[in-house]
Amino acid sequence: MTLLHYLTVSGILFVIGLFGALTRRNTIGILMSIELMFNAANLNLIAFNRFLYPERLDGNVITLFIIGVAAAEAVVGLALVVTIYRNLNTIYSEDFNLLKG
Amino acid sequence: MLEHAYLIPIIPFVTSLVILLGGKEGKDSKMPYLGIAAMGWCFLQSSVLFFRALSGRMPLEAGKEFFLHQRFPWLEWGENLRINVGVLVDGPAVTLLFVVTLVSLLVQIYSLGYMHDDKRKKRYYAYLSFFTASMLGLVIASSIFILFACWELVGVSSYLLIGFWFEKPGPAYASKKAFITTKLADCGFYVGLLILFCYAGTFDLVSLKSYIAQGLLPVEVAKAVGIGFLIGAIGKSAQIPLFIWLPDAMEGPTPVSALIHAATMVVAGIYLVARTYFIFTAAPTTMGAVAWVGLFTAFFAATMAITAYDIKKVLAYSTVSQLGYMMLGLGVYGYTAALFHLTTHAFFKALLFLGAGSVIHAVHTNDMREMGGLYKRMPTTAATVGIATLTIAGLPLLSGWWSKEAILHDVYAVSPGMWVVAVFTAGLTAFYMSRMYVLTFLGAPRNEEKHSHAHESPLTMKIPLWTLAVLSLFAGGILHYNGLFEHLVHFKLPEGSHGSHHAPAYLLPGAAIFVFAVGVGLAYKLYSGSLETAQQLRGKLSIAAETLEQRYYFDDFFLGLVKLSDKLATACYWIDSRIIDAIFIDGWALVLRALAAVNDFIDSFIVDGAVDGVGTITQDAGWGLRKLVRGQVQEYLLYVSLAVAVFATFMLSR
Amino acid sequence: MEHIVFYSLSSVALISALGVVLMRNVLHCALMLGLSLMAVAGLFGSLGADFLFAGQIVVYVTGVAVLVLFVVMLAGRESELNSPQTNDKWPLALVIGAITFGGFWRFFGAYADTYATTDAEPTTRGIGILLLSDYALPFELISLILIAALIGAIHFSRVEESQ
Amino acid sequence: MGLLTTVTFLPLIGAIIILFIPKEKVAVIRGSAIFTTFATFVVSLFLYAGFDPSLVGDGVPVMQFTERYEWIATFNVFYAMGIDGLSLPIIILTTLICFLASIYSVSIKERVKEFFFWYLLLEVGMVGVFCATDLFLFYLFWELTLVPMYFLIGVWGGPRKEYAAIKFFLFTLVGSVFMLLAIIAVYFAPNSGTFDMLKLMEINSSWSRNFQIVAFIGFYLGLSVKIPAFPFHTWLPLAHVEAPTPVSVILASVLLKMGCYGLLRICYSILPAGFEWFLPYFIIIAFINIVYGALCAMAQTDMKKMIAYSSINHMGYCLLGMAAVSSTGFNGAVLQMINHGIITGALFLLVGVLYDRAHTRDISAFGGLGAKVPVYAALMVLTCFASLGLPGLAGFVSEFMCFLGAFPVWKMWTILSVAGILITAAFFLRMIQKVFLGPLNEKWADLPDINTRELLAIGPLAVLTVLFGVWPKLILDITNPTVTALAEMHSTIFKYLH
Repeated sequence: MTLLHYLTVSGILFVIGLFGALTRRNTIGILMSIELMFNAANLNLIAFNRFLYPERLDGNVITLFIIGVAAAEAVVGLALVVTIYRNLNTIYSEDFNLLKG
Repeated sequence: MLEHAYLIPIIPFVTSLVILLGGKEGKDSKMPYLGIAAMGWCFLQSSVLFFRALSGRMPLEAGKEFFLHQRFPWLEWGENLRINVGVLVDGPAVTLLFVVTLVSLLVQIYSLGYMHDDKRKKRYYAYLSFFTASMLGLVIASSIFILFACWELVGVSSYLLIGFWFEKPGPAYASKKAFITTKLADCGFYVGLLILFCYAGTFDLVSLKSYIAQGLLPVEVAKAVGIGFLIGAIGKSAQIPLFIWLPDAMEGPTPVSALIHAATMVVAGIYLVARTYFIFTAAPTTMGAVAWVGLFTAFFAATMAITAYDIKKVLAYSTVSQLGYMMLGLGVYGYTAALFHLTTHAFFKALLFLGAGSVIHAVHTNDMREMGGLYKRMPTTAATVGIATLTIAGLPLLSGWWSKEAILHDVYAVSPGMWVVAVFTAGLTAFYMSRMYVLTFLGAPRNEEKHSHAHESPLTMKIPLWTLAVLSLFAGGILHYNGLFEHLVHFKLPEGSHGSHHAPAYLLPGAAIFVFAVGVGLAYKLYSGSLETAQQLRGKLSIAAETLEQRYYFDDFFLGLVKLSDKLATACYWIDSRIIDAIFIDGWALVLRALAAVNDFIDSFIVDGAVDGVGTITQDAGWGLRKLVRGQVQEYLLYVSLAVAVFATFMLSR
Repeated sequence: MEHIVFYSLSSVALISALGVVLMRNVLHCALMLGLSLMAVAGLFGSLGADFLFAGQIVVYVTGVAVLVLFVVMLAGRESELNSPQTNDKWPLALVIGAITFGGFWRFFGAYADTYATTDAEPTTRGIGILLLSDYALPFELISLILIAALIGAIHFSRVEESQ
Repeated sequence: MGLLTTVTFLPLIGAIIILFIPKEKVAVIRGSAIFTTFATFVVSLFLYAGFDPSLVGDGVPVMQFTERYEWIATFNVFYAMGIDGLSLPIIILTTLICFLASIYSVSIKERVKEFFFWYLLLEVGMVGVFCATDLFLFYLFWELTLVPMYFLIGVWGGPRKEYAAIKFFLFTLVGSVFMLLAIIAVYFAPNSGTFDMLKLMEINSSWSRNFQIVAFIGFYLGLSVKIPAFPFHTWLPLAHVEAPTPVSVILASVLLKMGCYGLLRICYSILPAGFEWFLPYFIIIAFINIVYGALCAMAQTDMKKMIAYSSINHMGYCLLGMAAVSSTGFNGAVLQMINHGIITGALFLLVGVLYDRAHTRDISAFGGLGAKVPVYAALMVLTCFASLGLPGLAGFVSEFMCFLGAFPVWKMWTILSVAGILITAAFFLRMIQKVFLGPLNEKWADLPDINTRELLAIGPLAVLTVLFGVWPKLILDITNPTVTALAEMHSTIFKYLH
């Protein structure tokens, strides 16, 4: 298995996540897609770590951090979703247009 | 005793603080006794010094003209600049110490009776101690700077004492007037100090003296310094034209007036000139100025005393006049004579004021027209004041006679013309003093009610009176005997300054006795009966009398000056708030507005078209773009990712 | 063996990821997300990152995915199953995805011949050492962020008494 | 951490702590603010204890308690602090005044928390200005004083507080802009590239005279607003009148000193040729400040405004002393700064006491209070006399030294300026007469005398007034070596004066 294989998988995963984030109407869906993108990035980091600098572990550590941040992000994001749902009674992103010019 | 001379000013100073801060205020305060005790000690020490110096048992420092010169640096700065604080004890200083402590002690004892019912007794005694302390400091200071400091303190304590009964508007106003007037003069002193230090680099009297003796100080500078100091002295010693505060200062308690007039405040000016005599003698012009100031003051003050009916004002003018004599004496190289007169004058003037206080205490008025015939009611006062009156009027062989003769002698030596005026003034003195005495004590009572209430003062007031009376009678003679005082003062005339006129031996005493006799006689004739003759005379000379009563309009002049400065102040403030402030606030606005106008012109004719075009386009674009902004977060994300994707790919793949 | 593991895991990950973005029912999406994440965890394992393998499962699969499930149940609605879950921008999104992947591909190509030269070793000890030495500060910061996120989440989702 | 950093930032810690105290707990807030200022004062006394006045070099001042850390390396900015005999007394004055004014600040009843927060922040800026030896840092602290002052006047002030605050802010800000330009100019000057004041003092000889003049004008515009020197003084009376009492005190006692200090530390030391060029105008400004300020004070009916104008007059003495460019004049100027800080601080506190009771400051509204409130009257009279330069009280020696220094150089102007002393005496005595003497105005028949808290704030100042008047060596011994070296520093340029 070459590095290219892993990178390809991570690239596709990222693009899928991106697509989801751009197209899902459901806010929860957007959040989930973002999680996918995080995972793609993680996979990327670990693959590079494994193939290019196997004697070091920095990639792993940073991945760990990303997992932490992603978890935090998920928590906050979902909390926001709950709040929005409670206040606006919708979770569809096109219904939030407070920023409308 | 001698080496601890510094204690003399310090003890009363500390005492005043103790009195002020400790104990309870009130009529029954025991603090006055503390003040008297402290002053008693100072008097004891001073008189020991004085008598030892007088009897020649206190040695001068080797090769010097003083007994003691102690100093230590109070302020040091720069490379090598310093101001010392210290004591310089020489003949004049010892004399003044004796006089000041004596008068102060007597005044304090006297005040026990006089201020018996005052509710702020404690404060009064604190002020008295402070006043005396400042004066004593002034007397023995070795540096002119410290002398000036004490000089100012004397001023402020006189401010406090004159305004002691501050609830009344009169004293409040008078104290302010006294302070401001003397402060005006102090500016001259101040400038003198600046000039002096600029050239000589020291304030130490001894150093200065040797500096000037070596001829290092240019005459022009000495002149400037001398004039500055003279202005200071004019203010403090109430010379013309700055005497105006002194009559008003009578608003203070009478014992305070005695202290101010006899020993402390007003003699400070004379003492300053005496202390810095070497500067004056270095510039003969200033000597002339001193003499003329003295002569004018002596004469005009004496004329003003003629018309006054307020007993204290008469005494005030007489003080001014006598101070003029001293100044005159100093101006004609009669250093010894002036100091001699200062000493004797202190005794009889203190006595006069304390006597007047006794009278006022008894009849509760200052107006002599309501007195008369008081000798029956107050024999002690009448007798002692009588002695003082004769002394100041110049009855031969009393204290005043000796000192006045000494001055007149020196005046004649320099200028017989001045002497004529001075002798005439002596006659005036005899006249107005006798007039005062006659109006007060002799004749028939003019106000029966007040007369019947009058009573002799208590013992605490009588003791000072008698003491001073004795001194007035004999002190002059004793000091004159064998040149005792001359020896003490130890003054050497600068070379070439001796007067060239020699009077026939009989002329001087003869003239003096003549004017004395005429003055006293005239006064008795005019005022012993009813006042009608005097009133008629006044009616005939109404313009002159009016001028005298208005003090030659000096007051109006200075009030005008005050008004002028008030106007100036108002004008300044107007400028400040209306112009300067306006320039920096509204002015900026104006400038900006002008700039805006120019801008507007350019805009409307040149740039406007282009700007309008741009504006329209922008507006339209804005409206168009606005439609894109729909508040859809996801859309934004879309645009962002599109941009990032395109750009990143493009940039990285180059 | 290696190939089988890689391809199967990759396909699971990618297919379930597609499921996440395409399925209508959010509940199913969430389940798919869990599956995808688990597959990615497997990929981690195949790369020798044993600690992260465990971490991924613990945090993501059992943490985040479950959290998402909860939220879906809290905020989901039956009626939504009928309406399309994708907005009308999808073609543009597709283009963006294509461009992005194209960009990726240009760089990935450089690593076509990169093989792993050494055997994978256990990483837990090394990560632990790194975390407490070189990365001590970020580590602490992360914990701070987590706390903040936690508090923030509680604050946001709290029901106001007054309402 | 160095002692100077401690002194500077201790109030900041206090300020932050106050932020965490709930605003209802007014007593706790006050207590911690007073404690903070007190602690700062105590720490500044350690500076005094550890200071060696005799440590002076040849030329550039020798700083003590120095701290130097790289801050913004790209621009050669350092966090550099240090003090010499010039700054030490002013720092102690600052911390003392802040402490005493904070005691008095108990009278502030509204928005106490914010008040003390701004108050402590202001102290940070003020102390920092006197500690900084890096121009950048100096400017930073300088600006740091501006904002708290703006709020302190604008929120807790009198009826026209907004106007006063804006005026103060604009004046100082415009001045500061010029100062910033000058700082930048100095940074880009030949051989420069540094903000280090001490280094700039050494290299200025290579700068052209014209450059120094331009840079001087920039600095002068910034500093003269704070002094305040004519004609940039008009913000002062208004700001003083509108500011609450403790803020007035700080404004007069410390903020004005920043200008004078800057003149000596920057304008004179770094740009001697510019200073030399300006001297003939400088002496005229000093004269105007003295006489004109005093005359304006005489025209006032509001006590606070009168004292504000008297401040202008007193700062004129400082300018006079500085114009001498001699050890005498500089010593006098520094001494005058300290003494003015003490005396005017006390005066403002005293006026505040009266205002708190009577709610008016109109001089003619009173009368005969001397019998009613003897302690208060005594303190007021004492302070007024100190302010008008009575020997034995603080103001006299410093005034005299300023005159003494200026006279050999500027004879005419100095003699004319002596009139200022007379006018000062006149308006103070008039005020005393109208307020305390004469028959008691029945309206104030039940006016209470000064209370313990006020006495606690004013008493130390009164004591210091007497102490420094009787024994000015206390300050002079610290300042003299530094100031003498300072006067000698550019002796080649100013040689013609002496």
